Amino acid sequence: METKDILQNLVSGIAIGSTYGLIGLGVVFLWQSIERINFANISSAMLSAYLFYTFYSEIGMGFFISFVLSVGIVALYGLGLRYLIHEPITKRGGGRLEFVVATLMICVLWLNVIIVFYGGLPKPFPPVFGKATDFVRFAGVSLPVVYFYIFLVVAILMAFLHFLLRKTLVGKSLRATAQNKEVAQLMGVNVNLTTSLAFMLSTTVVGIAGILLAPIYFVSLELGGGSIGIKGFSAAVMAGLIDPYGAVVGGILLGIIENFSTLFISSTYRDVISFLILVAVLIFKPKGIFVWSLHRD
Amino acid sequence: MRVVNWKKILLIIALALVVVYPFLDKNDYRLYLANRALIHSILASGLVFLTGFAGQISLGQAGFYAIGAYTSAYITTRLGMPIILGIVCGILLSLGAGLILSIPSFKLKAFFLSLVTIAFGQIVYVLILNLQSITGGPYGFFGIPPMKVGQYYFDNKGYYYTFLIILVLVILIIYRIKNSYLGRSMFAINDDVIAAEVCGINSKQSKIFAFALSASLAGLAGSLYAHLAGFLSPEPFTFFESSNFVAMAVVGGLRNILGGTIGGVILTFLPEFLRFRGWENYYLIVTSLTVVLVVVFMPNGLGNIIFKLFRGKTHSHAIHKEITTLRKEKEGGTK
Amino acid sequence: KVALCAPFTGLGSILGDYIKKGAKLAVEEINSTGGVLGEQIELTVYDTAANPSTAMNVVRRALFSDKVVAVFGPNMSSAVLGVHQLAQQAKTPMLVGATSPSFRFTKVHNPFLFRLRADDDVKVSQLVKYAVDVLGIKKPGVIYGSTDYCLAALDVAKREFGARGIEIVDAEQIKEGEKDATGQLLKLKNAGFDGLIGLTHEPEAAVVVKQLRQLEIDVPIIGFSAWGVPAFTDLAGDAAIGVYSVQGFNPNDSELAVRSFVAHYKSKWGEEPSDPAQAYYDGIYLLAKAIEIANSTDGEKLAEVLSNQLEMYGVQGMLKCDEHHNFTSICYISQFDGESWTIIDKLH
Amino acid sequence: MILQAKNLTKVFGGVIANKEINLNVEEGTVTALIGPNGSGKTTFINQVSGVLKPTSGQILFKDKDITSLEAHDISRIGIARTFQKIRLFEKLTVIENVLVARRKFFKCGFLDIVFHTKRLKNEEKEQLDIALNLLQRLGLADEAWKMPGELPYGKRRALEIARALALEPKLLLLDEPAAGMTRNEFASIIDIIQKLKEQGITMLLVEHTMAFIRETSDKVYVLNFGEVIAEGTFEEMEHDPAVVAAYLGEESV
Amino acid sequence: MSLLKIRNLAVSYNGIPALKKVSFEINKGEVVSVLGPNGAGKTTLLRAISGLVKCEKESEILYKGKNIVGLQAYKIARMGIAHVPEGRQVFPDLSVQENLEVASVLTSLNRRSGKIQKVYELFQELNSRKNQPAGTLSGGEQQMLAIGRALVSDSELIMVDEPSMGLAPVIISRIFKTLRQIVQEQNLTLLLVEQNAKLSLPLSDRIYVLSQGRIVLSGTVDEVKDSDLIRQMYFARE
Ligand SMILES: Nc1ncnc2c1ncn2[C@@H]1O[C@H](COP(=O)(O)OP(=O)(O)OP(=O)(O)O)[C@@H](O)[C@H]1O
Ligand SMILES: Nc1ncnc2c1ncn2[C@@H]1O[C@H](COP(=O)(O)OP(=O)(O)OP(=O)(O)O)[C@@H](O)[C@H]1O
Ligand SMILES: [Mg+2]
Ligand SMILES: [Mg+2]
Repeated sequence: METKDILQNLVSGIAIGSTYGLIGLGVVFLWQSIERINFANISSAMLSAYLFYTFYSEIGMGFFISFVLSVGIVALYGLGLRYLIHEPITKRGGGRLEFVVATLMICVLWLNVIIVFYGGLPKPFPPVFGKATDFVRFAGVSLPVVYFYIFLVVAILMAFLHFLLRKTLVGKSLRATAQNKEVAQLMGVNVNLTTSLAFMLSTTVVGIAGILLAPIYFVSLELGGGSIGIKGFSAAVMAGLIDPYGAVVGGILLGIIENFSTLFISSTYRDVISFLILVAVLIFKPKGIFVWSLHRD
Repeated sequence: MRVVNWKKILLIIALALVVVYPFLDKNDYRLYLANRALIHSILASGLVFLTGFAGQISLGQAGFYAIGAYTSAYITTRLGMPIILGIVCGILLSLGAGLILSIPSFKLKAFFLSLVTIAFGQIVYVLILNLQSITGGPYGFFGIPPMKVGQYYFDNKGYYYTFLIILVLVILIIYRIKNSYLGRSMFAINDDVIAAEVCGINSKQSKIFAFALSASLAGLAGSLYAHLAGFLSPEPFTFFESSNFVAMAVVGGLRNILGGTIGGVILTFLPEFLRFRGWENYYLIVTSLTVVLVVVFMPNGLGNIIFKLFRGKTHSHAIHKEITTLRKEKEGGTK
Repeated sequence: KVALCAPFTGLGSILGDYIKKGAKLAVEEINSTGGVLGEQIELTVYDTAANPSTAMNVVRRALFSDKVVAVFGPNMSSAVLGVHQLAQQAKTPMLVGATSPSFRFTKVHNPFLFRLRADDDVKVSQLVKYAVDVLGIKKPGVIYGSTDYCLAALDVAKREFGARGIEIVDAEQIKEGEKDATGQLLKLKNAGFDGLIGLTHEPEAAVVVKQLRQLEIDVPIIGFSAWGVPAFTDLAGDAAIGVYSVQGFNPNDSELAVRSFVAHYKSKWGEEPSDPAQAYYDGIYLLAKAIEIANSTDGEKLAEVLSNQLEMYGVQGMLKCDEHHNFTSICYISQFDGESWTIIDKLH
Repeated sequence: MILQAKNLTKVFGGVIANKEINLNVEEGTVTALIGPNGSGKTTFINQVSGVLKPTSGQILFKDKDITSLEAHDISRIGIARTFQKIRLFEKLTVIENVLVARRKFFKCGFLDIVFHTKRLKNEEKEQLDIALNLLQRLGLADEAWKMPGELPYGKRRALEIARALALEPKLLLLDEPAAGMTRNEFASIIDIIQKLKEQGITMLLVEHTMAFIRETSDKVYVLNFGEVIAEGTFEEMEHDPAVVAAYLGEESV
Repeated sequence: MSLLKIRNLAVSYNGIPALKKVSFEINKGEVVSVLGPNGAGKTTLLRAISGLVKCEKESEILYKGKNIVGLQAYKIARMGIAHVPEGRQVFPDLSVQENLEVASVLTSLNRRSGKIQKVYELFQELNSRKNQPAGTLSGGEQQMLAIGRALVSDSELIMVDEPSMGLAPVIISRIFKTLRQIVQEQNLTLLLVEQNAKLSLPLSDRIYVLSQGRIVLSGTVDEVKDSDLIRQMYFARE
């Protein structure tokens, strides 16, 4: 095998892995701010992609307006999740598991709603990030243009979320709220606001991801569940749900593992291999690969 | 002397209906659904035990279900062994898988664990697809023999009673475990592992036990399904099926001994009853919406509502019947 | 009263829509001209969720609860294999569009089971023939999906290449939903393939051709029926130019019957039909004709008529039940030119 | 000697929480462990009870090495503890909290449970009685059927002690049993401790209330920065200049 | 004028009353202690003031003349009431520094770091653990952090629930000295719930004794110091 091919495989792995990381960012962010795993969040990617498709390709609005509109609607969707799902469940004494099940079912719900309105056929995404045959070539390696947009956005979002969570008071208040809502209030944190912010920002991040991923995943049901959801989730969990950087690195690692197990072992068993590695990582580093500090009781 | 207890009468009528149902309804389709509902109930009861009582999460239950199904199918069809052996092997193999899967649970907290179980489910699914010589892969596995007693090949009626008896036994056993010191230990671990350990409870053992039991029940359900359906294909063993099982447990009520049954029955029949004319796209929307609404507005499940109707109030979970009576004695004594 | 069982959710939801639209068009046409034996056809649609286990539920419902005259679908071969015995048990004809050769009459002997499309044995054989004879492929590389549909095709391809003394240099799998085929394609390249045989579903087909272009691997590409549809070319865009495919139906066929069907379909649904739409459209007409000939809706009589007497001129030309219980074996070899599929050859 | 710690060391990342601690507890006595905040007292108790594994060193219980045993094994051989930050089973009733700790006294097996034998029923009844008695002794009889969340702080402490006693331990480790109590409330805890001592239960306790230590302890160990800086009777310690400087402060309480 | 005035404050849990029509007031600059046996309702009182539990209808809590009953907890906190809750509730996964920063939300920007620095000076134990997750601190260290959080906020009224719990004697005397000092220096008002009467009495201006949800005794320290109730409850063995 030529080194050029191996390099190409590596680059493709990083590229596809960064799409997992992009979804993982939303997962980490929500976990850090309300300690919940929200499967309905995955739907935001699909919703924003379909919305953008409708606004841009079907109605013919401009790129910018379509983008803002679809991401804005998805942000509101986050707010809806909070008030229609999270709050009522918490109020009636439901825990995390109930939340997981409810959001999983919302995920299924959206898939079926999309089928009713758009049918099951994947739609081609308009070539706003370059055409299907536009590639950037360098050093014998090539990559579709859209990935450069993805890298850019991943870098920006990752840095932004990290900065928000770790460096700003707002972010620290978000995390404080997740850990002890009552005491956070005693500190004067507007828990109401931070919770809404947490939901809206996490759907927004995944919503932006949806539009960027659509050229690769197509405007399709796949954006709303199934493998990308599980892989985004894995990316976040590999990093211990702690840090946005971790989510991206976790995603990229997953992408590389997948591509190399295809190349060197077997394309049929690539999922088995990457999942086994994931499980092994979790067993040997139960809090994620990037977490070293020991917590006690 | 006493006023007629209409609730009790209603309960008896309901039970009687369950028992004679196959003779009342001649519709083969509904009876078949009832059988699937019973299978789902067995599996979901295991999940209620695992999640509601032992506090562990599994989003990979379809994996055990598959192991049970394919094992029994293989042993009876390819090796020509008796069905009972197939079922026992199905249970044993998924029990083994459950034991292995319980290992990560020693170290991992809830959501990390749920990912491991998802991964387990996916791995099993991929293996079914690719181990074609054993599972038939995507073509499916055909010609699985139906159950029989002597010369009587089971029809849907035969299956109904077999499954019903199994389900009742399963519930009885879970009920007894729940109300024993074992159940109490599980609730304690669920609450605070370290405190429980310090009270002399081996949390690893408990987790292994919980995983093993729920995995065996899933395996049992799977092998029953294999013989009921007569053929297998990979599609019923995906992640969405696993989450559907969890939904059954939650809709029925995670802390309710009958939660699995209630959820299993409802979520088996609901989508089928919603297949009205022209609803081929909408029925799943309605089903998932129903689950969402139930979870959001009754996070304790429908089981609790039904229990409340019959009891007037729900029992705080681990309070034993004997303890309650004893308590009454004691209170009566002091007054 | 007729049942249509097709996938509207899950993996196969791509097909469900076409199937429903084709069947509905036929039902409306027949009903507007007075129905069959003076009665209107009532089409009930059921979702199989592309899951044989669900298919089992709905077929049972159609047969035993709703007591339909005939069942169309399921459209998935493994589901057909799972449920066809129910049709036999209920003595009700089952007409399916699934294409796997595994349930040919010669194999399962179910007198109530009929197929509305050319089966893959025929199509893939033609594909291989074309690949070898015309395209001159000597070292074929295969990329295939993980469903029964793809695997059955893979088996036929292996057999046919083998029969021509040609060895497949490498076969790689891309699972449904995967979006990166770099590893697979590099492996094929390293195996030195000189032509790609595509046996995957539409989205993966699009991924594969895009990445072939990206990696600048220049070999002829020929895909089986899932590659010869707009769902693939829409997604792949320019990357699909030059791809060959073997199709069961091509809306560009100049036959009068095809042109009129395409026109009707377009005016009703506002889009072009694809082969499942055509297959089930013809299927409904077949059933209607059979009922008229049998002058009854009795299942056994219908099956008898369908398998022995019926001959009908449909969109696909002459439809008649052969020894495999297939009604047609017409297929096309076509090439995509960036706009539509140009027919290179029509084979019977 | 019922408990011996030999060169016990525990390191967290860069923090040395326990540094070569040598500590002995005589059977039948009450030994106190005091020291400034963060000096490693809780860490010591965590290691003895098996909640934390030592970095190095040895723990002997009745001359047997228990260093590598797990928490549940340690509790079964007769070491019970309470927590500094109260940890009750919040979803179980008060009586069930105590019953959980009676687990090791059940002799019935899995089959007894499945067949719901007479033996099991009797055992459950027996254990329930014992648990109720324990609650009575700690003044919790009226609360038996409440949830722990409904109890005020003092009673939650008492419940934790009751739960530890339910294990019928030989050695009881108490981490700040009197925190948050009024004087006459902790007088009742002192009573309990004295009664337990009479029953032959050995105790190792951590407390910051000197009056409490004075009344209860036979021997005192003083920790500072993870090291034992002094040991002796309370009176000796009270006047040890090192202890006063590190822990008691000039105007000792 | 009184800073905090409470009238007919009643709270019950599941229908069981925990506070029964309690009335009292605190003037600006005062230190007031609340004493009482376990379960008397002291914690409940503080929680009611800061809006963490619902009060019955007739209750009135006037802070600077404004009724704050029914306001959300964070709004009450923003009006200048700090509450150090019982049982050292730190944010376990936030570092010590971050815990203090979150608590400084209400402090004006330019004074935040100064105030945080002050806390580190007061509790040197925390200074060396700035970046340690608060959940891994020792019990006493957590308590220091909890008190420290109240000190970094710009609140006028500070309510402390059992500050001495779990602290070493040296630290306790240090804390009480500091409290006395900052009350005087910054003209703060302090509401203290403390079991250690020996410590809290010298610091306090006035005292309320709660028992079973009612105020059973109140007055200045000198007035009540020699009462039987206080002697019996707090100095029984001395
Ligand atoms: N969440 C709750 N649910 C039910 N009852 C409660 C709850 N919290 C407190 N109580 C009850 O309210 C009463 C007052 O409790 P509170 O915690 O205010 O007492 P306290 O004076 O602070 O006692 P301590 O000195 O032990 O902290 C107690 O009888 C307690 O049982
Ligand atoms: N997991 C951990 N990671 C880092 N440091 C830790 C960890 N656990 C404890 N420590 C540190 O070890 C030291 C000893 O803690 P320990 O809880 O034993 O103190 P203690 O003597 O019980 O104090 P206190 O009287 O305040 O309860 C503390 O300084 C604490 O910060
Ligand atoms: Mg401590
Ligand atoms: Mg209190």
